[in-house]
Amino acid sequence: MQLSRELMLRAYRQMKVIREFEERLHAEIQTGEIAGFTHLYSGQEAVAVGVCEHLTHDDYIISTHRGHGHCIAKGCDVKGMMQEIYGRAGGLCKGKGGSMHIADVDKGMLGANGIVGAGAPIAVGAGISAKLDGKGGVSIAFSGDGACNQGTTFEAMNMAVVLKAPVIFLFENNHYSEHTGVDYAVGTAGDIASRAEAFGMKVWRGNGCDFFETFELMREVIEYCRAGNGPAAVELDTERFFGHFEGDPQRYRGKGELDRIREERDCLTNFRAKVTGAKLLEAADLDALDAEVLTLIDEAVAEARAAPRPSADNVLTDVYVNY
Amino acid sequence: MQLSRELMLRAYRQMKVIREFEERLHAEIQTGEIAGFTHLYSGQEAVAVGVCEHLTHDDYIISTHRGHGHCIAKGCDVKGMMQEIYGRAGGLCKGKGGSMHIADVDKGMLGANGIVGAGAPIAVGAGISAKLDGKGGVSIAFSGDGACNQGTTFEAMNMAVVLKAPVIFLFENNHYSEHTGVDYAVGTAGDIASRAEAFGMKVWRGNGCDFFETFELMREVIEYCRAGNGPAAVELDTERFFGHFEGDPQRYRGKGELDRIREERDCLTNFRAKVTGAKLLEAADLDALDAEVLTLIDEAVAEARAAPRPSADNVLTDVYVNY
Amino acid sequence: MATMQLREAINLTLHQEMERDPNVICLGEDLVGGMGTAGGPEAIGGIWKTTAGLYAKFGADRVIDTPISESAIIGAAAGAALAGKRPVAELMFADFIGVCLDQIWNQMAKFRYMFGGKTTCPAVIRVAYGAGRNAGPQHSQAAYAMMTAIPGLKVVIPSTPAEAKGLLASAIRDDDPVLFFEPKALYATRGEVPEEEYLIPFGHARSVREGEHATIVTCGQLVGTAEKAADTLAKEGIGCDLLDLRTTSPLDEEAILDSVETTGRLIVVDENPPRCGLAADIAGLVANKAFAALRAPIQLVTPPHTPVPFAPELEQAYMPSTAKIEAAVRAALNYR
Amino acid sequence: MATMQLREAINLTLHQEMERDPNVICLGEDLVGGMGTAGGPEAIGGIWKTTAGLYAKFGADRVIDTPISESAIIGAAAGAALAGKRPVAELMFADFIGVCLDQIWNQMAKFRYMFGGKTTCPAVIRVAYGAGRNAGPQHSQAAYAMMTAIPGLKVVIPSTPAEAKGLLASAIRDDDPVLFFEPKALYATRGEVPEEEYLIPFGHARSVREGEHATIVTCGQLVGTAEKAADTLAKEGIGCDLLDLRTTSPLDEEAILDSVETTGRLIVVDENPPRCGLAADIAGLVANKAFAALRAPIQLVTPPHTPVPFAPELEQAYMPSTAKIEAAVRAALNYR
Ligand SMILES: Cc1ncc(C[n+]2csc(CCOP(=O)(O)OP(=O)(O)O)c2C)c(N)n1
Ligand SMILES: Cc1ncc(C[n+]2csc(CCOP(=O)(O)OP(=O)(O)O)c2C)c(N)n1
Ligand SMILES: [Mg+2]
Ligand SMILES: [Mg+2]
Repeated sequence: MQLSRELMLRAYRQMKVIREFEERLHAEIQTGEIAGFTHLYSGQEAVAVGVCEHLTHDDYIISTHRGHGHCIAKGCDVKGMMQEIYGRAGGLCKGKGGSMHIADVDKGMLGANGIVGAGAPIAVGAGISAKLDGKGGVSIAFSGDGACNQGTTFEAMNMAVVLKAPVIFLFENNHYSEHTGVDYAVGTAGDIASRAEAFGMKVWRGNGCDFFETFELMREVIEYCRAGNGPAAVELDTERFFGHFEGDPQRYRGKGELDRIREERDCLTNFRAKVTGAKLLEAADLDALDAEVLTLIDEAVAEARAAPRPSADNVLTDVYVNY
Repeated sequence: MQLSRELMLRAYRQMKVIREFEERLHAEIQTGEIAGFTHLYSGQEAVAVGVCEHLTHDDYIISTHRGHGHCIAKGCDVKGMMQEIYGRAGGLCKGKGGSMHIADVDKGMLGANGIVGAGAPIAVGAGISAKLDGKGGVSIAFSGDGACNQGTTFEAMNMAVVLKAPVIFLFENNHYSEHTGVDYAVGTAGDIASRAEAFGMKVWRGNGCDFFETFELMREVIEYCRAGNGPAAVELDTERFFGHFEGDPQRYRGKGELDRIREERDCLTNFRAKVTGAKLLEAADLDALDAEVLTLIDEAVAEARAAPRPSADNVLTDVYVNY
Repeated sequence: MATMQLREAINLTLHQEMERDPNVICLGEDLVGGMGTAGGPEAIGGIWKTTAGLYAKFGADRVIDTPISESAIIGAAAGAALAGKRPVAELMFADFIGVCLDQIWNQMAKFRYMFGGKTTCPAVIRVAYGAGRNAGPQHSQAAYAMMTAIPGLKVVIPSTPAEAKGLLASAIRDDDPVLFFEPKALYATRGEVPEEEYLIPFGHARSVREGEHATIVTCGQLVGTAEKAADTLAKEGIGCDLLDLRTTSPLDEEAILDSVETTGRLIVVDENPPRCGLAADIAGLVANKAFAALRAPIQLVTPPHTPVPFAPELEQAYMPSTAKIEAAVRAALNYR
Repeated sequence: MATMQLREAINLTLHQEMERDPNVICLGEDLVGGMGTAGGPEAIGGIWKTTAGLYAKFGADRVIDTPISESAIIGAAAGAALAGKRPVAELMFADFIGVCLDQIWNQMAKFRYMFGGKTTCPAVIRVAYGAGRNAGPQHSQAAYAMMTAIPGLKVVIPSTPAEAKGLLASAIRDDDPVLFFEPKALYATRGEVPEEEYLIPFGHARSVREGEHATIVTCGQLVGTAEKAADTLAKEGIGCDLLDLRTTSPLDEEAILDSVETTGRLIVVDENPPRCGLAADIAGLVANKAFAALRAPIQLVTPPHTPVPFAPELEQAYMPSTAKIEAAVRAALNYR
């Protein structure tokens, strides 16, 4: 389906925001100013955006430890996110959660999650709720290729099938879980979709580095689920451009692999080539967005760095509704 | 393969011991003398015996809440078991475990287990150990059709495939988990084997009410695993003759279902018909065994009832190696 | 006022709350019973019979029978709660917390805090707990101490049918995640229960007996045990101030400390094993905040540091009993 | 004697024990690292670098890299232990106990008891624990109180590289299941470590400082914090008797009680949240067994009843600090 100019511009911008957010974090982390563990999403942008551009606030997603991209794509405030990662009082979670726990439940973003595999059951619950609401909402569990071996993921798939819940198990196969290859850890020689299919779901496979392919595929999947056909699973082949977490020397990669994936599988480069080649958008349109995004990220970082740190007594708030 | 007379007699006797053990417990439980929850194995005897007749003490099995049959088939002392179920000091577990925790680790029987799905990971560990020992030992996780939806079972299957461990996931599909039908709870319309196959294992299916079929099938499976081909899964169709636990009114059953399965799917009746029909054994041989078994069970019950109860200070022993 | 079993009080509350609020949903294993069988839904209820009739009245979308997948059940409750529902999940035995702890501990209990106070997670997990039915080491544990330890959770333990009704209604309406521990050995005990709606607030202990010589603090099924001990001692002129905590989190510190200020003697009776249990928890509170009032060593009446044994004689020896509670009170009184 | 990091002391012990006993095997996620990649096995070690070099030396059958499936990992350790091996499983973070509690709590901890004392389960689970690295609510928890509560488990928490080596060797040779908590914020701290074999027995606290005014009981990474507090107080003439528990189960009750008999004042410093934690546990013990000796309220220095927050300022406020320990000692001494 030919996408509207508006949609293409928005999608490109969203992917670019994610990319620059992550690339900038990669640089900022070297300064030692950002605490904790940070897992960057660079390389996988077409997945988050290709999925979330189909969703409204009545649809739910739940994310993983590698959550920034999903958060941005689902509409979380970028500056609030940056403050959160910097551990500031004005962060989206008041500095209590950090990179691995960014959420905006009102927007249907049920949180990044530090426990591998924890998201899938939670997504089933949101799907049950959406089904009961009867407005066609769907619930999407993002999951890595490593997370697909966690018992919770399997349980959730079976339960969603049994309950015919509108849940999409979205596997981002970036070929690695930490330092381990997917062919080793997933006993079906790395084939995640076939295993999911055997749970009784319809499955889709696609190139997660191609926005257009992902977007079209997800249109189909989401329509299928909105129509009440029960759950579905999707395996998207993608790449992570950085290490598992910041500081990972990535010696498990093949020679030249990082250069190759940056060159051949960069969803932003591919998007630009495609839309300018087909004369759907002008390079200048995209350049303008690039500049706008860089400014946004500059501001986000500058504001985060200048923002006040949480005061010690905030430790004690937000535990329960009454304190 | 034509089985030896000796083997047939032993197998029949083992199945009969299980049957009489359970039928007698069913009656004894009505007297109120037996405490706790008891899950009877009547109807499934051909599975336990058809599997365990291939095993030695270097092979491991782990069982479920419905464990009596597996225990007997793997060589646990019947009288010690009966005492355990009666909660006597001389029970196999000194009265501390009861029906759901009978074990004899020296014989490779790693225990009945009250947590549905807990056995599969433990079986993987025993399989890893057997592989390291290099003596061709295998490890078998018995599992119900309900347990196959537990995350642990899925994780164990994938891990066994990844580690090429000699583990057999043996699913006894008796069509019910408690009061729920397998077609409801297993999202693949009740098909357990296909789902296991999708984990990357070779699978077998068979009639678990037919000893000969089960025995031959298991010969193949166990040879396959002993030979170092990695794990396998087996789904055996079987029947439980009693309720989920003692006291279950079984209103979920179809009309006449209990009569039908007792009539058509009784592994003992079928065994007898087959061997006498083919003149492999005489009815008198089997009758003699029947009588012998009845005496054994009578004795086991009488001895258990008369056996001393544990003294209160035994609560405090067997927690650690030093107390 | 009707007389009913504890299980009936729970069932009645579930009916009333589901009727009152369309966002309340129930889920769990064999909650309906008979799904996918010839007998059909509700051919047979759940094993505790606490959910009978819900399916017929509220239908499959709100009364959800699940596969045996506790992590998915509790996770689904967490997710439904984030999405605006008030799920009431059933864990058949408290022991099964072991297979789904992450969803309780690291998910629902932490959402509000991790997300900076911007969400609520109004999920209730109903669990049958405790010894007394000879169910053996994996089906008899108390486990409420482990849950009390978790910041972000509330922990409720009713001791009678009437308490169960008022506390469960409060739990379902509470905006925080609640672990609701039902004493399974008491499911069939009867008591007077008001049929109309009432709520028992959290964090307020119930005064079961008043007395000035010793304070007994306990909860759940041990309240009855302690009551008997207190009655026996009363006949000898020993007055016990017996508190039923009702909720161990939040804890009614004030009621405990006030009582100890008067009596100077504390006996804590708890069904968890002794290490890092509720007995020690309350002892620590009092040794810190009411030290000056204490006139005798704090007495901790708990099971030993062992699993729950199966055989009736062993299980009895394991459990806190009236005799042990009486002995503890006497020990406190005879000190010096 | 060599100087080495805590992580190196653990790595050395694993090498030595695997060499000594062919039944010792290791398993866990990214334990080898690089499996199934172009870089190949050990292209990169596990994230804590505690298992480096094991795979090259002992091979794939004894050094087992697993999928992300903690229940299967811990269950496999339990099963291998029943089958005669001495597995050492690694849980990357103590917080992940949530996803595999059943295999710890209801399986390995109970086998011996449930099976009537007829088996052993010599499994070790190594877990990285604790706050101090700004890892946020799901990657910073202490969790050793929850494990201490479980009958059948032993719980070990080293405080220095040398302690880690002697305690881990003992854990691997112990016939009971052991939870071995490694303070992840101390992995890079250095200390003198004897390279030759030595074993530190369980249940014997280490006297870190002697003093007659107050007893401080703690363990793990807080030993260092308490040491600093004790040193500061010593300069003012306040003598603290500082005990490093080493193992919280078994607990060296004698050392604690003896010390309190002398000092009359107890300060317990614990990294778990306050409810049903180790601080209350030890307070309960002392309020019961050394009541007569107590001359001041027991002081509990713990984090608040909240999850572990992410931001450095919040995490610092959350953790027990030297200032809080000093204040607690002073409060005990200034009582009346
Ligand atoms: C339960 C649990 N186990 C282990 C970890 C540690 N861990 C964090 S991310 C990760 C790898 C996840 O791989 P994958 O699912 O492929 O996601 P990716 O990192 O590739 O996005 C692991 C093992 C964790 N956070 N939670
Ligand atoms: C973790 C856990 N969840 C639930 C139960 C309660 N329970 C005991 S047996 C059972 C049904 C098991 O069904 P299946 O696996 O088919 O075995 P069967 O009873 O048919 O032998 C259930 C739900 C349990 N013991 N453990
Ligand atoms: Mg990955
Ligand atoms: Mg079944």
